[in-house]
Amino acid sequence: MQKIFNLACGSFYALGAYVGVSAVSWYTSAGGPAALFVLPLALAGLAVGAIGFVVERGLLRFVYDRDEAFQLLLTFAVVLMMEDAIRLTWGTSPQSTSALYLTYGQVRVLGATAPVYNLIVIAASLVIALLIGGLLTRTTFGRIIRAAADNREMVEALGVDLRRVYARVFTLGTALGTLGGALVIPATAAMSEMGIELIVEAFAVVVIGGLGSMRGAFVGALVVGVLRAIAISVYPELEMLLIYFIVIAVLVLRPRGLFGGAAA
Amino acid sequence: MTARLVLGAAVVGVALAPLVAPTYHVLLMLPFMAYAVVLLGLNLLFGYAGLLSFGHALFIGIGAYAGAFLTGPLKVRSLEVILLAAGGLGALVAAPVAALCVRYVKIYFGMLTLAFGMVFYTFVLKFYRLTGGDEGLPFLRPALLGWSLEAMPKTDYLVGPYYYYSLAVLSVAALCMWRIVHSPFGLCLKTIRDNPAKAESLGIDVTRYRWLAFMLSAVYAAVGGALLGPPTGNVDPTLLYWTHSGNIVFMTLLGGFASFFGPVLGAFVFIYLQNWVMSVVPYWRLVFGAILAAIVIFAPGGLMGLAARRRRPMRVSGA
Amino acid sequence: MITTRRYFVKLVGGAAVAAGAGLDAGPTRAQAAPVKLGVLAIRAGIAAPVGTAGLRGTEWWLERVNKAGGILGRPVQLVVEEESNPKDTVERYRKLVLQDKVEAVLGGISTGVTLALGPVAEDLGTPWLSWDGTTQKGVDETMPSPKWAFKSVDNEVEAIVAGILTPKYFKGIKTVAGIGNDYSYGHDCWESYQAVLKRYIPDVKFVLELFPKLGVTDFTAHIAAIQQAKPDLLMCSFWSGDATILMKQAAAVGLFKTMKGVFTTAGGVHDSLKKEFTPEGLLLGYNTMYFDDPNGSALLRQFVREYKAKYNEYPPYECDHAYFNAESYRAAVEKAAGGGTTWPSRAAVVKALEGIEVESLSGRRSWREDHVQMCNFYQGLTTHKNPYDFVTLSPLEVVSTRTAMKPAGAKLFDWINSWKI
Amino acid sequence: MILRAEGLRKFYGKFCALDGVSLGVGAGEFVSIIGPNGAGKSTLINILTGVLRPSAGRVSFRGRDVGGIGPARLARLGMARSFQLVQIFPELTVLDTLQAAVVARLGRGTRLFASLARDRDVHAEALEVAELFGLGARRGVPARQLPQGDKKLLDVAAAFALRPHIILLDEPTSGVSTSDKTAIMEILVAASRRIGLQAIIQVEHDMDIVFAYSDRIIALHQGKVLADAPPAAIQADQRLIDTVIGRRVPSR
Repeated sequence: MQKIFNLACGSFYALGAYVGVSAVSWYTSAGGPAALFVLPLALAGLAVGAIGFVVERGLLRFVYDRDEAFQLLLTFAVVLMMEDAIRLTWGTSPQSTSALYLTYGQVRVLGATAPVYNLIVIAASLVIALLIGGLLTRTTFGRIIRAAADNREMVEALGVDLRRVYARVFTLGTALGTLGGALVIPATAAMSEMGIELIVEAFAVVVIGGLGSMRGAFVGALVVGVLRAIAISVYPELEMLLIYFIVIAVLVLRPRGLFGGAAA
Repeated sequence: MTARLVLGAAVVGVALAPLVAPTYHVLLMLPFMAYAVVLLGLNLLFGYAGLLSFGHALFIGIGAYAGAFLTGPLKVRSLEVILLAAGGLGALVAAPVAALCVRYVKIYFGMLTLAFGMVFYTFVLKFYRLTGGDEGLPFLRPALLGWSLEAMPKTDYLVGPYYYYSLAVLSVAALCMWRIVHSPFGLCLKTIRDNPAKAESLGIDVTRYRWLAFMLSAVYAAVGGALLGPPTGNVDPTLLYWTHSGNIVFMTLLGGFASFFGPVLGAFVFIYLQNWVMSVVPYWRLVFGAILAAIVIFAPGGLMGLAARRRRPMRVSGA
Repeated sequence: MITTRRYFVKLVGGAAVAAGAGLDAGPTRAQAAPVKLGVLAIRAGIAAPVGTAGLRGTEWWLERVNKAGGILGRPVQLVVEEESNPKDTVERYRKLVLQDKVEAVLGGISTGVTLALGPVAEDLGTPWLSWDGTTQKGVDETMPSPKWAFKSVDNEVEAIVAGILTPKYFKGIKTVAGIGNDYSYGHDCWESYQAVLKRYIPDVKFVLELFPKLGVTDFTAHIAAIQQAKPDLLMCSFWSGDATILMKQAAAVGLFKTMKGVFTTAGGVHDSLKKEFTPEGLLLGYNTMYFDDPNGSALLRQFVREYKAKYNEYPPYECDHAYFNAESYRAAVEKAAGGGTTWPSRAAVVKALEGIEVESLSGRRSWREDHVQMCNFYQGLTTHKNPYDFVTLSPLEVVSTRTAMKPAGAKLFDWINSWKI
Repeated sequence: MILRAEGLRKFYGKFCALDGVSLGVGAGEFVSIIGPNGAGKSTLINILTGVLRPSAGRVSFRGRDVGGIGPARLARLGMARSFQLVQIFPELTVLDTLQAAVVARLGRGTRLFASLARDRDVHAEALEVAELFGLGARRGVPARQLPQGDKKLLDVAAAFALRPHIILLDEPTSGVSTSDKTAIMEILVAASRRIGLQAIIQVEHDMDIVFAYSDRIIALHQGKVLADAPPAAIQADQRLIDTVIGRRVPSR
């Protein structure tokens, strides 16, 4: 929307995960009931999204009137700094919550065992996707964002304070990233490089879905996820390459992605 | 004229360095010269054609692996052949990649080049029987101008013949690039950077010129990549990793992309700065990230821009 | 990581020159000048915990040695540099030797990096003792008989040990699936494990092999594929946080209720394998040091106690590699000095290192004549019967590299196939 | 006829911007296209210059079908254009801007290792155009530093430097003070004679300019050609003028 490609999205994701671990261990040691651990987890994930506001106000806003390449570079600087900042704060060992993952038990779905927590996360992401969709299409704020993506000057001429819009959009995006990082933590462990895999997959998702399209991103994520699962069970050697081949095929055949609206 | 004096003094200084400077610092000049070749190419694309590639490590990797394959399994030791093959292979890979990428501009171009870089990175890691996977491949000592120089201790070889060979390659590369940017082609690239729509209306085939600039920069990156191999003696997938692309963009910006020699200066400062900061601060990435952010925000013209002070007053206000 | 800085030696011109020139200036001055040892430690990325452990082991050794009066009366200083990618690390190595003028370099973990370091060490003529870098291929191809480089145990030893122990503890295994990281270590382990297991169970079938990229943090799709393949046993050579993650996600679907499990190297992250999600009865490898060894030496007990007090963690095996390297270097210098106080030449130190045996954290360890580390490997079945919140081993098996590592000059698979079983 | 368009239609989604426009421009003609905002003038220009592909209909230039072949190829075939919002190369000097056009015309853009500074033909030709447009004295000035009127002139001059057969001027005098408008038009006419231009098409709002210079006027309204006649005939038709212009527009 903002036409910022944020290389640091992976770093935010990792940050969310680390903060999630800390929040949950604090919560557990403070004696909070295990069944409610998602609440502090999600809250911590959302709260640390404030880093997005800091990055936007402290760095990105200086370069909006310059070539977009400079935004890319600034987010690269953030990647470098975050890696060491995480190391300074949490050390080098992977951080992990204990058994909270299985607090909600397991269910059998379509013949396979799945932890209830996974289903909660899936439901939560669906709700978030719907909320974002609603925000973009139903609210004034959303209309402004979409209009600004098309024509910045026009929106500014209408008297909208774009600086505030950008700060909010970027913070919102960051908060979603950190929340995502926090929510996966019970099922995994926080490692400083966990974001890097994510960046690469995020590319695939965005290119397949179409640059700048929310619906496309959602579909792209589904395509990538399903393809990976299929590749792993059918021909594991192909796993990541298959996704790249799809990306290239999409680029050749449908340069704007499956749902692309943003012009090249 | 002062510019020429400075350039002349720099060349003399670099030529004399092996005679006077400590061995270790002379050795650091080798990656500097290799990166300088890469950056001359990258800046044709960024500084002159206005396209910021975040995936040029791909071509560095191709050059380096080409050298490793030639010196190893194929038993070709001549560095002249290696450099030619590296450039050729770089062009071969770049042809389709560039054709797909130049259909996009700005941020999308950056993303796609990054994505392609990662595709090849994954490829190199995955096909480990061919590429050695994470272990990489040894880059055996190349022969220079037909001399095998195998009997020399490696360090003597590097700070002696190989040093001057690299310097010669860099000089030739710089001369060629100087001609390119001052040719009619260079002028057309600048029109495309400044205003693609207007350039198109003058009959300049924007896509084709961008493609050509991409090809040239890929050839330069591959040649530089091949030069990067022998001092390490090994090539590995991290050469293709996206953060490596980030580093070379960092160098370009540090020196200043608006000037011909800016990126070369950037490579020099980056390498010695990194050497120093890495030894002094364990958390050197934090320092480097902060430096990069400061340059982007406060000194978009890089060191050359600060030195010249004749560029437009920079704009630091918000949107 | 704070300790990194504490011991960090910032070289100021004069002092560096004095130390470097001390050798030529005569024995009396040389005794007073500190001896500098270079250390290469990974600080960032997936292997950072391993690098941190190695550095901590070296620092613990440093404190003891300096308290005891240093080496030949000279205090020891560490110059720590970062191990990162091969190109930068080769530059760091050259800096340590050419600029900081260290007597020897310790460290090196990643195979890709150490492959590049080997020839450089040979060229620069300074002893290099590698913590965990095997450099097998590079050394075999480019320098068959290294003079200055000392390498770690072979990559695949823990897989061979696990292959030997699998038929002993798990009867009736017919089908096996493997998962490892998609790089040389993962592939080497899986191939050697298969070769060994085939010797014990000739009709065993390998039904699935998965090689996710290093750094992947979601294995749900892999676990689903493993469930589908229905093997009797899963072999896994993960050694970092991914081992913990796999264990967690496997527990979530009850994977080890239907099959046995072998984790050749997960002992490296042993204290993250919490009881809640790590079942009993898995074969788990701790590599060369087991912090809870009931037969452990007083040195090990002291180390574990002090490590826990300082870092609030239980030490992993890399501490032992690092301690052994530093300690063997000290012993070799003293052996080469032959009871005198004159600092021996580097060539003499290297000669003395060959075949030397010293007490390390895991007991007596030695350098084989061809510059390969010798040690014991600790593996066993996981148990919950302990005072910790993570699993430990019982029963514990100790297998020496004398039986589980290919002898000098042997070809790996020829050697495995020549075993009499 | 040098340029001929037949039955052009252009849809944006369901909106029909052009609805069956046909026109022709012959040798020696100066044709103006007029019409209220939204009449389809920009769309028409963009189709004629190859930027947009028509939804239906065809454009032929010197007997060749050129529908949607792209502005670069069309420019090389001999059709140049200037832009309504001034388009320059901010960092390039006046001379370099014109040299770029000459290089493009001569097809020398892919000479990678030739020295531009030593290319006498290019230099001389660019200088000649600069003089023609009164920009000779400022040839070394970066375009971004030029006053607005000179930027406008440079934009047009670059198109002239292509020595096209025909040129399309998109509001050549917009954003320029009244006193300068006539000056610019005089330079244009003189320059077009000098380079042997065969025809000019312009889109213009300023009716004084339109009536003073045109041989023929094409009036567009709601995507259709309302009239195609000499200025005198248009001026005589008050109803037409009311529809197309809304009111008799004096000079702005």
